[in-house]
Amino acid sequence: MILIPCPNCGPRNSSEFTYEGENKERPNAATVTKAQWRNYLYLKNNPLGWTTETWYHSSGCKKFLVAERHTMTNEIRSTKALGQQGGAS
Amino acid sequence: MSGAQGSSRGAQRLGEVVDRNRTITFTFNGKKYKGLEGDTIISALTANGVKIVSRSWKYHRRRGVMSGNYHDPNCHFQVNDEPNVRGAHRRLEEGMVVSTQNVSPSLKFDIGAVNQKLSRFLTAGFYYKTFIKPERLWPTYEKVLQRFAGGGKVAATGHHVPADKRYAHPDVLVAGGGPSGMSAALSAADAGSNVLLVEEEYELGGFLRWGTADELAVAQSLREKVAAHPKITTLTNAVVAGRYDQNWVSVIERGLPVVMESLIKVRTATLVAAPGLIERPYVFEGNDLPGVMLSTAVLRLVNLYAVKPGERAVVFTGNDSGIAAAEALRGIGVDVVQVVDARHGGGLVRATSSRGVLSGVELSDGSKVLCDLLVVAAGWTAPTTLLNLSGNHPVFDEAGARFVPGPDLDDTVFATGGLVGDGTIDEILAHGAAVGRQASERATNGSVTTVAPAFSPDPHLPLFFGTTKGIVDFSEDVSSKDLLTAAHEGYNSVELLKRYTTATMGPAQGKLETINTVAVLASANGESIEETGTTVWRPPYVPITLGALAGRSYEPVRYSPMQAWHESHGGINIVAGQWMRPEHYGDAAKEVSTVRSGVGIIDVTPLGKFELKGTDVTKLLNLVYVNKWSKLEVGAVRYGVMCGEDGVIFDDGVTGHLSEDRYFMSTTSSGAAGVYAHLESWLQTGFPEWDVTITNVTSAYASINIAGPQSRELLSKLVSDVDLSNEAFPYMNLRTGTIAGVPGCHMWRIGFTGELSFEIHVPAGFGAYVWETLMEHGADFGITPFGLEAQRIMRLEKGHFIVGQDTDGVTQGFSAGIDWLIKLDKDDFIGKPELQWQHDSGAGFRLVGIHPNDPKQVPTEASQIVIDGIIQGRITSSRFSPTLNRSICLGLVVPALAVAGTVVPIRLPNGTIIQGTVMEHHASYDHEGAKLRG
Amino acid sequence: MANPTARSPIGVNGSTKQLGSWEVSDATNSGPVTLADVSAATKILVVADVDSARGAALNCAFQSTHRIDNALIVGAGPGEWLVLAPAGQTPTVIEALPGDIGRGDLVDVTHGGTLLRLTGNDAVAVMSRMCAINVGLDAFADGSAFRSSFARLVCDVARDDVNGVPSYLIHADRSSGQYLFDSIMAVGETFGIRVTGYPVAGL
Amino acid sequence: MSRNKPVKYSALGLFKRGLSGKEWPRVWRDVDLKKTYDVVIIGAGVHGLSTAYYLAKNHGVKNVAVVDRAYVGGGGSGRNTAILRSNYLTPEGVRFYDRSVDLYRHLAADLNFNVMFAPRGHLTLAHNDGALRTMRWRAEVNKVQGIDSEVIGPEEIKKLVPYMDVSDDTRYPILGALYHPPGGIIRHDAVNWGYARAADAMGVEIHQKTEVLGINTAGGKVTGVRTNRGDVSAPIVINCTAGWATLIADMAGVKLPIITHPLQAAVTEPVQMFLSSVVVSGSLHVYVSQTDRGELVFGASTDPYAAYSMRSSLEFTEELAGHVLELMPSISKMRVLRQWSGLCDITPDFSPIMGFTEVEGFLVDVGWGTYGFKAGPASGEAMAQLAATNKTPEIISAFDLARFEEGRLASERGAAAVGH
Ligand SMILES: Cc1cc2nc3c(=O)[nH]c(=O)nc-3n(C[C@H](O)[C@H](O)[C@H](O)COP(=O)(O)OP(=O)(O)OC[C@H]3O[C@@H](n4cnc5c(N)ncnc54)[C@H](O)[C@@H]3O)c2cc1C
Ligand SMILES: NC(=O)c1ccc[n+]([C@@H]2O[C@H](COP(=O)([O-])OP(=O)(O)OC[C@H]3O[C@@H](n4cnc5c(N)ncnc54)[C@H](O)[C@@H]3O)[C@@H](O)[C@H]2O)c1
Ligand SMILES: Cc1cc2nc3c(=O)[nH]c(=O)nc-3n(C[C@H](O)[C@H](O)[C@H](O)COP(=O)(O)O)c2cc1C
Ligand SMILES: [Zn+2]
Repeated sequence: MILIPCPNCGPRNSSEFTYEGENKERPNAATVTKAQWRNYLYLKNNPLGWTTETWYHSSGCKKFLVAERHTMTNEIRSTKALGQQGGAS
Repeated sequence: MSGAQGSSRGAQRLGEVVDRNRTITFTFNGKKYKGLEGDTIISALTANGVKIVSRSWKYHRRRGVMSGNYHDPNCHFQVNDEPNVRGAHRRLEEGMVVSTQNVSPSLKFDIGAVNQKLSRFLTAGFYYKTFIKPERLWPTYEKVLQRFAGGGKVAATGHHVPADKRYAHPDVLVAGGGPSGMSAALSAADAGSNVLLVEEEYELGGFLRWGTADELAVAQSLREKVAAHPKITTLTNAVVAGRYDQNWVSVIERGLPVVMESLIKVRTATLVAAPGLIERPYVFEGNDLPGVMLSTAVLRLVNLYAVKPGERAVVFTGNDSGIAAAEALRGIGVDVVQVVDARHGGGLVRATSSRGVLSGVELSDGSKVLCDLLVVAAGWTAPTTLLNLSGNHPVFDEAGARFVPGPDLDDTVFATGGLVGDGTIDEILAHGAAVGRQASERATNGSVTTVAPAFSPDPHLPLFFGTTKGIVDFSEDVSSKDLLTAAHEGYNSVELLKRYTTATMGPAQGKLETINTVAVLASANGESIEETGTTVWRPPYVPITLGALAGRSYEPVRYSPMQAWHESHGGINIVAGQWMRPEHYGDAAKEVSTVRSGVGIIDVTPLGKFELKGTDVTKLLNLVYVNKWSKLEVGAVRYGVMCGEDGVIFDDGVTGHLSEDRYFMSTTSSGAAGVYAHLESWLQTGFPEWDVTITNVTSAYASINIAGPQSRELLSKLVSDVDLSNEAFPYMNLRTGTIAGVPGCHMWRIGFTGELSFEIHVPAGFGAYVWETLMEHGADFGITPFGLEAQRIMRLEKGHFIVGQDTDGVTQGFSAGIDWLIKLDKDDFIGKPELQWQHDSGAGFRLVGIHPNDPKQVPTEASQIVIDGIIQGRITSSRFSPTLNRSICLGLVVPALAVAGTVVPIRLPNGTIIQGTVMEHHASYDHEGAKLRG
Repeated sequence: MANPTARSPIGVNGSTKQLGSWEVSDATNSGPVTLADVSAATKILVVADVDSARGAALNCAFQSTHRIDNALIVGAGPGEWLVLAPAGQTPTVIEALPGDIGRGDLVDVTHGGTLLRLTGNDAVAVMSRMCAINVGLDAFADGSAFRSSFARLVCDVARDDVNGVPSYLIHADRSSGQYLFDSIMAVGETFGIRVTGYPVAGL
Repeated sequence: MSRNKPVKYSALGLFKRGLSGKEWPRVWRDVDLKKTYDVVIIGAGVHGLSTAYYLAKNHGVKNVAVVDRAYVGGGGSGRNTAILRSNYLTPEGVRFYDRSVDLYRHLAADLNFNVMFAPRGHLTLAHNDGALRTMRWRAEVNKVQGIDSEVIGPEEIKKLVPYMDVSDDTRYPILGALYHPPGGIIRHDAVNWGYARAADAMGVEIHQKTEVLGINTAGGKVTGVRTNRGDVSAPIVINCTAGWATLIADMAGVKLPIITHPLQAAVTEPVQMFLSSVVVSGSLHVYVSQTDRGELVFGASTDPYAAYSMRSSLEFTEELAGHVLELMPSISKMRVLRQWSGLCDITPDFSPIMGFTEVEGFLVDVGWGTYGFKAGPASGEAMAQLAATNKTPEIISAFDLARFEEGRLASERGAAAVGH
């Protein structure tokens, strides 16, 4: 059970969170092409290494947060609340 | 022989753990035996002179005690209804019924033993090379192979007694209660840490327990200090079974009163591995004969249970443990005829047998010695599992002939004792104490300053296999010959070798056999052990029962406030996600006709309900729904559909405008949690500047739909502060008022049934009261409660679709017949681009009403519409309508068929084709909505 | 029309008494651990920016509790407070809440939740079987709170000792009240748990 | 080029060698890596190996190297729960998987290697009426295509699985099941080894411990691969690396709509046979079968977050045990022996991606998620044809990469909660 340091609640078991994956910028719906939109829908980075992703603390503070996690070791080197600069490590 | 008589219990031993005053009676293979309290199954059997305790898996060879500890592959028994019980660990209990597994008809005459004769043909992987043709015979061969399956039996009648799992949060967890573990625990606790000390055996002490008087004294003194320390919690007969990410550690407690085992989930700041060493077997011909035992097995049997494992012993040793075993044997009166010390050039060629048990040995000097006990002390294996599971890569220490922790140890994981090195008791204790302090430092302030004394293995002879071939993996019956053959065939990496021969795949999971497996492979490849490497260690360290892992089941169940009423009035439950709700009260068709002609009430509490407040609520509604919300007046409600960014419908519901900046949203029951997260996601990640606060009030209100032509009359008996007339309170409006004396109730003029209806949301505590009051006052109208099934029939008559039933994971907005609702002229909303493109292309199925041409035929839901062998659609909902007295359906069809009047062939599950006609509207009942608006 | 009666989601075994409009158990049992259904308690949810007037006036940090008169304020989330008070006090509590509502909300969730009080020296042992949070007496001191998964429900838990005896208030969605109650009773069995009635003190 | 001399496996051969003590020849050769091949296949899992086998067998393309950073079957193909079935939800899926099961049926004879195909029957349980409706849907789509698949009730389930608790007072009562008699299990390692041996016998080279570090391209065309053992040139490179697929595709500059999620599995200690069918419960996220050795093999749904970590988790076994005991409470005293993990390449529509990419000669056979072992033979056959003819075979045309951009998703989503 990996431990996610929630910037609000402190370290919590990952089972309290919902994984949202990489947060992608939503294209402008008025001008978007099919290729751009489907890229937004379906193409996400899938790196082996550090990744920046969104988690939702659904069984805790109910806030979304951004974490930097290593996809090989599951180490989390930082988390921050949305719109927050620094954050817990 | 398994039936041998006579007791071989010797005189009192210093470290004895049996109680000579308390006899326990048990049976083994149907025969009665006596043992002492404190005995394990195996010590009691040995005390009774039983030498052959099991048969091996594949060749059904006779087997006796080998390692004498939990991991002994020869000592698995069926005990009562429990399979695979570790007989060298499990203590006797009065009346225990112990039997040998996987023999037929008996341990003595086991037919499977014929495989021994065939063993030259049954080499590893033989089945891959045979039974290939003719194909039709393989199933029969398979049945024969399945008879090889090892292990005990489980009965179909057993049940799961839930054990509570618990959580623990020590600063330091110490795995292993030998001298090093106790020392580490004491110093960590002295340094201020809360310590959890876990020992697999029944008492602390480790190898000291079968040691000399001095060693026993050290053990006793350490035990007393541990027991007296307020910061140490000790668990015995418990095992650290796994280490997972970030020191999430599983501990299994065994031998509990009611349940067999229970699981403790430990999040520890630091972990100290102090599991000691495991003695490894030696590979030579006859090494699995009953009578061939490891030195630690002998030490345990003699010094803990005062049992004589034989009469005439030969000891083959490469270390002091063999010498200690010889000493112990002499002490209990066993004739030790020869000690063959490999350190002085002694060698063992093979063990020989007579009538299936050990009868003598042949030594490298050519001599042959008769004996009934061969003690083997070839060396040690470090049980590095917990370190491997922590990401460490142990390295092979050539001189010490065993693996030791690698340099890449996680900084929250520590190792001490035999796992790390050898030394005097004082050195072990000093190392343990230093490591305990380090673990405490790391746990409390993060940085480690204590330096541990140097500690490494003493030189040991690399005794892995001798000059003859023998068994390497005792539980899988894999010999060194099998390994060499497989390596020669090309299965020449550890991983392929393992999978091809199954070596290390049995219950001991390599703890006894990995090193020898690797050593044999290395010799075949002409490589070193380090180069060859080991297979991957995986959890658990020892097998864990499903019962302990499952524990008590926490599966939340949700009830509406009216559940008790439903149950006492014949409501038949249906499981709807977490909710339990009445499907019907006996006769759904009758419920339908009562609603259509009079009035009925249904409990719709599970509907998702949210209060939305703030100045930007309309912005949110416009974003998440496909339709428009800016002009919804206070007091009005509107239907909306939500799609994902892929344009696929994911929820629908009604939202009402309560006051200036306050809205009340309802969602489907199953969609509630998802919609809440969806809204929060957009608010928090997309538009944090918007002023919207969402409160989930799903359970705060009991929701009741009062439906039927007489619903207004009924409700008006209970409401005085709201004008319920059609003029004052028209369709698609909401009011807030007092119902049956309960203030703060929301009333909505909407309904899923197609009748005049009021959906009321009552503060939940009063739900049952209001429901009962409605039933009471409705008696004059012949009111009926109705369940989910009646509602489904009525909604189908009315042509309302259900998200997830009439739509699926790819149904985009324009497929559901809600073209009128989707406002592509809105600037933007979730899923708009995809819906725009669907609109332009006209792609995707279309939801239509379908009437079977034969009104009596109700095509099963999921019946396919097939034309020229190609699937062109399917029935998504179907019922017999009591109102129309005919069958009615909704279905998804290709656009070409979605034209009113088209006749489509519907293939029933039994293959019959019936015809159905595509209708003008989804609704078969009151398409204009006159009833609703009445 | 008779006076409406409000009921807790948890069925009462035994005699009841009326507390305002609520029907509650009047049992008075004691034991090493007791469980009381206090679902009738007033529960107000306040959402406000932490640094807004109201947020500051509540004077209660996230994951802690604070008493104002007979109300217990629980810092349930960042910018989210659960105000608990004796049954039937909704208007008074709302009236007494300091600070203006700005952005945010104030919702009476009395009917939306179930509230249980688990008390006794063995209560912590029961707790440690039901949630992964460290509820050790030192780690989770009197006056602390958390929201986490408890018996697999999302619960707000506050430590609110009674006369020096460890006591926990556990708040969950009303619809799962019976489930939560049954789960705690099952776990408490080995500790000799007893059901007691609605406390005289009112919460 | 040295040819491996295939020696036929048979009971007689086993007998003769048992008597003479003569060793068997190697299953496949250890040879030096050449500088050039006609086709380089990355990944020695079932997909890579079967593609190589059918290239050689059906198309005479034998100058083929299959390279793998680890060992044969070291990826998903060596760690999957080996469940075979063809009762998918979409017509394209059903047709494709049916072809695969058909090839599996005769694979032992084809490869002269007993792969222990065991069509023991496959049950997908439904615990609520939504699930039951999906089972019916699958059954009906299947029947239209001639697949043996039917919804059965609790009594029939009890007959097939006497240990199942089919009473209706459980938390998750069993309302019915989709029963698929031809579904079953197979000895997965044997499939991998059998394909490798048979391909090798025709001249294909299997290179273990050979890691691809880069893909060479020129002018929009693939020219070869860079490996830890040197560069190799080839006009056709096929990516069969499942969980690692995006890493390889990234090397060629091709973006794939794939996320890698670990999928875990576990086995118990063996007990005497008591479970012949394969049992799957989507709502309870668990599936179980008993091998010929007597162990129960369990699987569940993928880990909830993307990762390349193949470590195991405790919660996986906890959930699994809890759920399997809901179904079969009587096996509470069986013990979990080992748990492990593999990587799955999950696509948005739970369907694979087979075919061309924008880089000429760089082909993909990926996106196999949690269900790709059963697809091995059919996809190998189709990919071999595609590589040899440069044309997409009809049977895989619905599974092209372009479908995502073009909005033609092949949705197995509805039935894919636990899709084995
Ligand atoms: C626990 C589990 C259970 C499953 N159960 C089932 C089931 O019951 N039924 C079913 O049909 N499917 C199942 N699957 C899915 C199935 O295992 C896979 O879809 C399938 O094995 C994929 O085969 P493959 O040949 O494409 O890839 P793999 O077998 O994964 O092979 C990929 C290979 O690529 C190699 N590789 C990666 N990177 C490189 C590189 N840079 N250079 C060289 N080589 C590289 C890897 O070493 C690996 O050997 C399961 C999967 C898992 C993990
Ligand atoms: N003379 C002998 O018979 C002998 C035998 C073994 C070791 N030694 C010496 O003693 C030293 C070992 O002392 P030590 O304290 O390290 O080991 P130890 O063998 O005395 O104690 C280790 C204890 O850890 C327990 N254990 C192992 N794995 C466990 C797990 N996963 N969970 C819970 N408990 C577990 C074992 O049951 C054992 O009691 C070594 O230096 C070695 O040279 C001597
Ligand atoms: C169908 C199947 C059955 C297995 N049976 C066993 C078994 O009986 N004993 C065992 O130790 N491992 C068994 N394994 C697991 C393997 O030992 C190994 O864990 C798995 O192939 C993953 O490899 P890894 O652990 O080396 O990463 C089995 C694996 C599969 C796929
Ligand atoms: Zn949080």
